[in-house]
Amino acid sequence: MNKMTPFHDVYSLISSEFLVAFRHRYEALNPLLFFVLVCLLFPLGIGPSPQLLNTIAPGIIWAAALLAILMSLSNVFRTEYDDGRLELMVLANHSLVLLTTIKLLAHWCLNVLPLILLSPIIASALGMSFDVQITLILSLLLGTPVLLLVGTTVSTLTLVIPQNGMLLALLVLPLYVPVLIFGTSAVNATAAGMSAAGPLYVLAALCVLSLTLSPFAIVSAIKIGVSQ
Amino acid sequence: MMKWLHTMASSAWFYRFSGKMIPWLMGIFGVLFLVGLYGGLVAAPADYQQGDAFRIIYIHVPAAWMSLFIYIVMAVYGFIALVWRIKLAEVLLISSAPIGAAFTFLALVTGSLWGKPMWGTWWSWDARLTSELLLLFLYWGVIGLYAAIEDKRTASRAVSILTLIGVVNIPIIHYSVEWWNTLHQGSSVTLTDKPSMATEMLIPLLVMATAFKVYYAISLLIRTRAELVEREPNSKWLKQVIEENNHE
Amino acid sequence: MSEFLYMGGYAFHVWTSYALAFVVLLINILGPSLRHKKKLQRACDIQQLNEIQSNDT
Amino acid sequence: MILQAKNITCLRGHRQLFTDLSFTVNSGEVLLVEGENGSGKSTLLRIVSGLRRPDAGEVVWNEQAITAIAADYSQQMVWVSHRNGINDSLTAKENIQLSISLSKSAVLNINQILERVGLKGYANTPVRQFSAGMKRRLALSRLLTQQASLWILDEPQGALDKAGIELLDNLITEHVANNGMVIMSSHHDVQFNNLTVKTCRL
Repeated sequence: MNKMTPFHDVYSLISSEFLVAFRHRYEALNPLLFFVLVCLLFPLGIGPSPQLLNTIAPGIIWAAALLAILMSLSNVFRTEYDDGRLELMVLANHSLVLLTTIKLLAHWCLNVLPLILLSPIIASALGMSFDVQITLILSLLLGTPVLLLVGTTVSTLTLVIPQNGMLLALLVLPLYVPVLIFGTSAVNATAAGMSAAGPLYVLAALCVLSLTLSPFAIVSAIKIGVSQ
Repeated sequence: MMKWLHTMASSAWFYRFSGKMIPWLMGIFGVLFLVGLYGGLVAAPADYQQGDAFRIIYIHVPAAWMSLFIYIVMAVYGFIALVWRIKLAEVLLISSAPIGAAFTFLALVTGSLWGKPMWGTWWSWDARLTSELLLLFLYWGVIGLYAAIEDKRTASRAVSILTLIGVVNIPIIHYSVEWWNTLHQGSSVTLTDKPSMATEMLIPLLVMATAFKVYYAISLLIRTRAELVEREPNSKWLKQVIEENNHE
Repeated sequence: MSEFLYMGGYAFHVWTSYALAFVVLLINILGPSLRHKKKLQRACDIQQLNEIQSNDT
Repeated sequence: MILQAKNITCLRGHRQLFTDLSFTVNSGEVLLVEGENGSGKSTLLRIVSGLRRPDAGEVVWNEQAITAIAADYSQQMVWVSHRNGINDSLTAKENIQLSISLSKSAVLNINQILERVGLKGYANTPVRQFSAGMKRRLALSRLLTQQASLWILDEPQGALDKAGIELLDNLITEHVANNGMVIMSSHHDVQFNNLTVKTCRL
């Protein structure tokens, strides 16, 4: 192999991360199926009247996406923690922020992107018109990174706790409320014919805020997990 | 400065210092609380709109202020604990959480009791009450995380980070709930804009608010002392304290 | 006096709020004080235990 | 190169694992940390490696506290803990490539490394099919890929067979010969022929 240039290292880190993700590609189905099932529950529970479903469709889709991401969060760093690779990441020569960003990028592409690509199908099943679906996808694209970053920070805090499923939900859901509110209100605004610029800009601001702040919180949370 | 910070923060010094402070604080709180009660229940005239129901404000508003104030103070303790690794700041943080949760719960229940005469329902998704409810979940999250991790030093560091994340999210949650509330309900009379208060109505409110702050100090000091004793049972300073207690 | 208790028709709301406030404030002082005494007692036992052990070894 | 621990103290709950522990390790020396289970061997090694901060005292590497020079300290040190730090869903070759790019060390002939640790021919088999001993050998391959002067090994003989332990001894003797440093913990007795071995009892 040729001499590894610095960039090559980062490239090989990313490629090995995606290789691992590819080898677990069937695991990516879990959040997807969970998302569809949760969306299925509401029409069954509330009744099939299209008019009613249409008004609550944004809420259903956003809540289902949020819960699906929450479910996929508990094992973001769990495998690394259990087999000792988290310690190596901390002691590695790369900055821990870079390693976490690569890990989160892979996790987003594997677990979250399929949700967003599938959401139009569910949306049309719930009677959402095409241009509303565009805003839905846009709001999901802006909102899910926030969900992932905030969720990962808290899930890394609970790494040292063996069964942390319920606790993770208790800690994370209050922090998800703003994203849910602005996400659904963006879609509702387009459905009502108004422009969805306001909520979308706020979502974008939240996205930038969490992109800048969360990596450092994740790093200090990892350092706590590793010091155990 | 660091030298002073570390001596000031040594458990032994704090334990003795708080021991002396608590009786004084109790006295101050007693006076302030009685004055506030008298002002709120008797001296303040009834509100022209809500009649005497508005007197609940003397518990609800100070409690709501305290719930926010304590979380911010906890975030400050968390920051100090993370940056300077001062054990006392960790103990202060986790001792404040239950007090904050109690005030938030108090604000919630009195808020819905006060809302009943105005809106006829116990819970009307008012913006303030909803963000107060979410704040309660943030407190329970802090307490839950601390209880879940068995090594208390690691637990304190994890809780410090969670509190800092929470304090960044509080304004975001508050304004998103405001936005959501005005979006769907329009601005009915909500608790947010307190009716402009005549001075004789306002003074008892401020007295009660100060009384609650003094109360917070008392409960915090007692809880911190208990936590310090639990964390360092066989430390030298505690031996002396126990011997002194035995002689009394 | 009874007019004061009647609270202009809202007696239930006002007095429940104040009673609840009183209870919450009480609990948050009594609870920690009992806990403090219990922890002091436990620390006392631990220290006596250590002394006994250190005397034996 | 000198590694000094200056009166390190570490508490776990109320128990004091160790207080005011000091030692010095120079190039070409092995420090053996002995003690029964739960005496804090792993915690001490975690503190020395910088993964965990001591409750009091500090660790000094070439007259500089490791907290100040965390980046280059971790570059000159290899950490092998009782957890192997191996990705089960990758093959042996990919695992080694990953550890090379993680530590930014120069590229070596991977097959040669595998052969050195006795895993010849297992390059492309997924690690999931490896036995515990083979996984341990793969973890030890990190000692070869990262040319680091300080080795910190936490119970390295775990799950190793007789040949494995012999391999480990050779690696350590060779490393110490060209004046590397080794700090290791072990709960059963270890004998190194003709090596200056310091011990630290917990």
